[in-house]
Amino acid sequence: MLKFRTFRGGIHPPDSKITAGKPIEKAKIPANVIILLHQHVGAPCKPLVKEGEKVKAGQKIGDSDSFVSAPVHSSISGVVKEISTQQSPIGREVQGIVIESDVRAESARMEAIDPATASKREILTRIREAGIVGLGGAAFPTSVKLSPPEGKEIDTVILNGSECEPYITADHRLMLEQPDKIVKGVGIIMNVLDVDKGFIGIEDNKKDAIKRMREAVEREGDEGIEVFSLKTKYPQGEAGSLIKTVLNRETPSGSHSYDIGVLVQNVATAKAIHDAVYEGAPLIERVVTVTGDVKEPKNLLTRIGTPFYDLIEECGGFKSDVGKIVCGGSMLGVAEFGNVPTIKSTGCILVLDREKSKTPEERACVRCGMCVDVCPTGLMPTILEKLARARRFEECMDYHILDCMECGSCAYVCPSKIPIVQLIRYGKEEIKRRE
Amino acid sequence: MKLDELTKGVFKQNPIFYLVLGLCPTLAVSTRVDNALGMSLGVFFVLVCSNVIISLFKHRIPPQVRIPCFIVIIASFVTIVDLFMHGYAPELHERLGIYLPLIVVNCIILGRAEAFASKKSVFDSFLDAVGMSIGFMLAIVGIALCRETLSSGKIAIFDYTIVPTFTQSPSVMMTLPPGAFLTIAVIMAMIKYKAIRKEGR
Amino acid sequence: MIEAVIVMGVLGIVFGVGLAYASGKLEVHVDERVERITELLPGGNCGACGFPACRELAEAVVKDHYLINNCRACNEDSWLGICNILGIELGRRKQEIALVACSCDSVDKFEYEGVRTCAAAALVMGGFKACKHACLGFGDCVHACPFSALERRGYQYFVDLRKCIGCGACVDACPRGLIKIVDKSAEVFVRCNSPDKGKVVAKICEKGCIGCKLCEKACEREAIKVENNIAVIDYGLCNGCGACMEACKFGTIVPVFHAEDAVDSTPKVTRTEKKSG
Amino acid sequence: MENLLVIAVGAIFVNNIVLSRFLGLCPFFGVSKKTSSALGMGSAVIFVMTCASAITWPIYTYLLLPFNLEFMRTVTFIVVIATFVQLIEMVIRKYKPGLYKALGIYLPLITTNCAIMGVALLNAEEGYSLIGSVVNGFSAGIGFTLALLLMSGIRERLEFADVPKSFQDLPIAFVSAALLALAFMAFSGMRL
Amino acid sequence: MPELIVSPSPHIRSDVSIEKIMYSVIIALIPTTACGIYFFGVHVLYVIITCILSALFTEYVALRLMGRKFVMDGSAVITGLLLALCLPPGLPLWMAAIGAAFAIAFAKCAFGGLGHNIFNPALIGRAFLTASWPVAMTTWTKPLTYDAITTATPLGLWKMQNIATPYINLALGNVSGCIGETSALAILIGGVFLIAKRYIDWRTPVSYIGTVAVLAFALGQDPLFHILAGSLFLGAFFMATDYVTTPITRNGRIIFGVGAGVIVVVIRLIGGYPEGVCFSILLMNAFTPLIDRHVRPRVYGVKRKRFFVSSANEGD
Repeated sequence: MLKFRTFRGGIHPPDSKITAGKPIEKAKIPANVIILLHQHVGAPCKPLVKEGEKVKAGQKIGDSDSFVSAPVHSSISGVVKEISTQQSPIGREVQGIVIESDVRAESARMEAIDPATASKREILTRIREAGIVGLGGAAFPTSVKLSPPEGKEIDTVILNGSECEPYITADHRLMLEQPDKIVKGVGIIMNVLDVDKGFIGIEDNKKDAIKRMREAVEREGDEGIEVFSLKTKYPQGEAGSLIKTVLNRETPSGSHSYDIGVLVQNVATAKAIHDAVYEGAPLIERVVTVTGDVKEPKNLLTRIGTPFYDLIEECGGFKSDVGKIVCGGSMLGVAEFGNVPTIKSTGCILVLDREKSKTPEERACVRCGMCVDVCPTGLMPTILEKLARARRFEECMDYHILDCMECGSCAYVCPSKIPIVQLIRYGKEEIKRRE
Repeated sequence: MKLDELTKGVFKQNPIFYLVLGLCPTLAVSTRVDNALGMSLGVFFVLVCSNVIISLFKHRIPPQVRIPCFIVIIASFVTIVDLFMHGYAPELHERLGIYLPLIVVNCIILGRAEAFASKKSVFDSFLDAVGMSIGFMLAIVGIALCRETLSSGKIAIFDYTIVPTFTQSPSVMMTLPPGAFLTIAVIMAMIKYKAIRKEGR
Repeated sequence: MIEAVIVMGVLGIVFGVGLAYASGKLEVHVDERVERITELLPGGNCGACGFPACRELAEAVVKDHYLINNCRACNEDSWLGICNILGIELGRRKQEIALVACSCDSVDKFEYEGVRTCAAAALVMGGFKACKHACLGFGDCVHACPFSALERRGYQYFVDLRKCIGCGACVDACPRGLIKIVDKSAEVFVRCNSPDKGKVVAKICEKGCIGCKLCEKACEREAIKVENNIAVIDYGLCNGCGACMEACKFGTIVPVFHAEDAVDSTPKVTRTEKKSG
Repeated sequence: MENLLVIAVGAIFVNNIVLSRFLGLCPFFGVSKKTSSALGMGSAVIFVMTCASAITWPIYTYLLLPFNLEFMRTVTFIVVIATFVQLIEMVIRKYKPGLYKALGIYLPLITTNCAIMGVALLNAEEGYSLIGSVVNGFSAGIGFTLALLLMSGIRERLEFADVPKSFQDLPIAFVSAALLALAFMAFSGMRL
Repeated sequence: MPELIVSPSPHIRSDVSIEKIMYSVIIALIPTTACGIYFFGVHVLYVIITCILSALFTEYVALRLMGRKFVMDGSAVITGLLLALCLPPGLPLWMAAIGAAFAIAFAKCAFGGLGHNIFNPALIGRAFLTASWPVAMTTWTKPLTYDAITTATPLGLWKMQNIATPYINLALGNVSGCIGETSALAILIGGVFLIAKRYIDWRTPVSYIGTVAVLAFALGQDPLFHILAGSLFLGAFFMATDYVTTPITRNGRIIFGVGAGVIVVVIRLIGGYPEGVCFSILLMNAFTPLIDRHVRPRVYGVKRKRFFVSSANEGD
């Protein structure tokens, strides 16, 4: 009966997965890539190359001494054109290395290692050297995540294949096309952490993926891994909701999931770990769903650092008058204003036309309580929104404003179209600023 | 200058609409104009007498026990009014009920004693008291007029009908508590609306 | 009659004695200076002194007299009055005003939709102005001002120098930190806050400071210095001659109007009003 | 016992001291801005009202009635109540400064709170026994607190409301009181 | 490069809007309205139209006075319609007009318009009319006669003369009473429609009606009679589920329903009126801010349920 367990609240937006049936295509190698030196949570990298230097695809071009960090690699072979400040798709300005392609496609690889014989230290070093970060969107360095702090015992690994956001199908296609690599990746994670229980959570609107993954698990023969069918509901893929659903555990307010012995990783990350270990390939390409109002929506295997407009061009360009280009899904994504490059955590480029991009007119709150009903955290968004607007931040704290994970469910359902999430975010920022 | 002490109570610092004091009797007895008049006469007498007496003795009263002293003085005058009305207008006395002795705790009277009479000269206190009571009277009679008109369907003071019955089915609610709150709310909102309009110009 | 007197008398004595006893027993000391100081304080509860309300400051001032310097809002008279109450003498107090150091001239980099406050807009992709330091123009400072000294017209701000007392409430409200508290004697000020390189500024803003140092050369008293790509005036040295203003090619340096009837602290900017509301 | 229940229900609901008898309106509008201070004020009033009923009853029955001094009840009652309230005030000020600050100027106003005096007078008028008086005083206090709490809840919510300028603050409080009184008419004509 | 729009996430919104909800409520009220017109004749139609027009007109004037824009969002129409549905069929039109105007002006616009009112405007309108013109408000016409033969409502009959009305009449609406309250079945159709569309929460009507039934049964009354008679259904499905004036949390809605249920039974059994639905909802409306303050959902990852959260530290 585990199947029917779920988390509180949540919404059912139209899933709009128009690219679900489209196999992953290899994208063209772009003329230029921009490798940002800060694509992850933690310290930014320092460039290891100089302007004018030749680089190979897969060559490490940026690294940092800090523990919480991950190196970056050139995704194409070519020449370093410039190192300058660039706009990152998550809204920051960071250093970036612009590389001009030389079409020679020289690549650098590390040696493959056999996880059965290699030590944990070796595997962790490899994961770090391959520049692997959480590909689900958080971009937290995976090697750090796989080294839990002293005294924290991880007993379960959950692989997040729920992909609950509308439009995105990158993980879905990956699970359909390369299930074995994913399962092997989970195996490595479980080995490193000495865990014998692993779940792969997949929403039940992806029946085919569940089937493929179950077959792959059987082929692998690992008894500890279970494919878990999740109820289709947004935000199922959020770590807290996922843990609640799969294990019925709750992450206490203000702490991390490793505090309750759980590690959550994205399926794409598991695949990247597999590639780094078995093939020695650094993280230089990933699947990006280019969807929405483009002529031909596609799932593209792209080089990291490809400018957005190149990918949109490859999908036939804009269908109509473009309004918004969103990096990420429609619920959590960040709207862009320029031609930014993809980064490791970019799973989707969503194009919306001008009509859909217009923010609907905001009306007075009618206290319908829909936001309270759908909040997966159990907050009262309408009250938080009003308090934040009135700048009554101390009272916001009484209503647990800092526990909000900004999933956007409240703003989605609000019949008055109040930008609740933005107001809550504003309240949180103000509270942090005051501290 | 002196005139100011008199008129401020009537308009600028009207005890009911601006200071928001003495609401209880205002709302309770304003069901009829004659009740309101009786009440305001009582308040007039008590306020003037107590203000004068208190300002006379202001230097003799030790500050620690000033409030009890004020209250005793006020209570004595209230008792006089009570007995007087009982003797000469028993019907009105009956209708005012416990609100007549409750003049003693009318915030206007104690408030003026505390805020004004205990500090200013006798003559000023007298003028202040007269002004305040006139202001009180205007307010309470005004409210009573609204309520009685709407609840009886005619305008009449005592037995003199000014406007004969204009509707056969007047609103009973205006004699009830909601009507009282509503009347004062509307009047206050109207005053505020005018003030805002004036400021806007 | 006799009974009445006796009853009242007895009651009076009983209660009088009781109260007298109790008041001695339960005495709470209240400094009446607090009341008087509170009355003299401006009562805006602006919080610039570090206390949430004027009354709290008054309470603190009684204990530590010099805290009165914390209040930036009270005028000379009430300040002297408070000093009198406290029985102390302090020198002439500093008087300050707030000025908005941005000409609001930067071009937009995208169309912003969302909550129309500066603080919220600043959180979305670093604000919709091409200049990272530009005023966002939703008037958070106007709403924050406890003395209604700021006024917004379109994208420009006007400080009413008669009302402004330099309390700093607006400084706190501005997510861009554009508002500077300067000495009331200031005659000119630099209306830009961008430490970006001149090339960057020139591309996105017609009125921004590019750090050309022309003003620095024009100043005889060395009161204006370009530090970190932005001109900064030392009001201790500035005599308000206006030489820097004439030297500036971009109109970045502007006069502070002190005339009684001029509400504007900033001259009219030619740029047309874009959106408001 | 039946009798006491009738008194209690009557004082709390049917003849609510604020919404039906118009007593204690100053604190009702003054202290109803925040639920917490409303609760404090309400408990203070309950306490004072109960005690005042208990104290005035013997004075009225054993002192004033036997000597035919009924005409002096106004003076006597107010003196007794004033003394008592002042005592309470001193105690709270000494031991609960926070509460004292929250109640502000309204604590001294309990002295002149017509609700307390009114309840004492009503007790005398209705000729309740000692227990009846105390129950009446207590229930009237509960009724007052109930109305005050409801009002404070409403006004706290109104802080977010987009009330038209001319209705802001007191006028809208009066309108709320009117509508609350209208709702309380539910209990008119209730018989146990 | 085109100038793009940037706004914070989420970038999609559900298609439910205020207007959509409001007009769905109006649609849900159609069966009830039709029943009212069928049973009590064409005068009812005039009453309904008068109420709606008066409500719209008052809202327009009030918003103009406040210097705001008038938006036709359907809320005033609902107020007018609901008010009409809980008025006696034979009420003079001018009274209906005044009631609607009062409801909109004082219960809604004075508080700042839609979303800010504390009390349900339609019920305030009804309570105001009951308090103002008690006789007119308790003059009931007999159904299907189409002329003003005055009778008593089922609850009135039960209270004064202890006569119970057959269930079938109560369910179909072939009894005297307010325009929209008589046919429990018609109301149920509309209510179920709204619940199915998820525009209203089933908890309120269920806890409300349930409480009345249980309490009536416990006190030795006929529970079925008590839930079918009077305006309980109309109140439970359309008034107690009004968003603005009821609690925003699910538990709060249950408390609301239970509280209103208790008050209804108390008023029916010992109160001065035969019916108490209107007052019970108004009273619970007054309690709503307090319920909202203290009944909160449990926050994910926070163990203890904390009542009286923010008032804890304010005393000192």
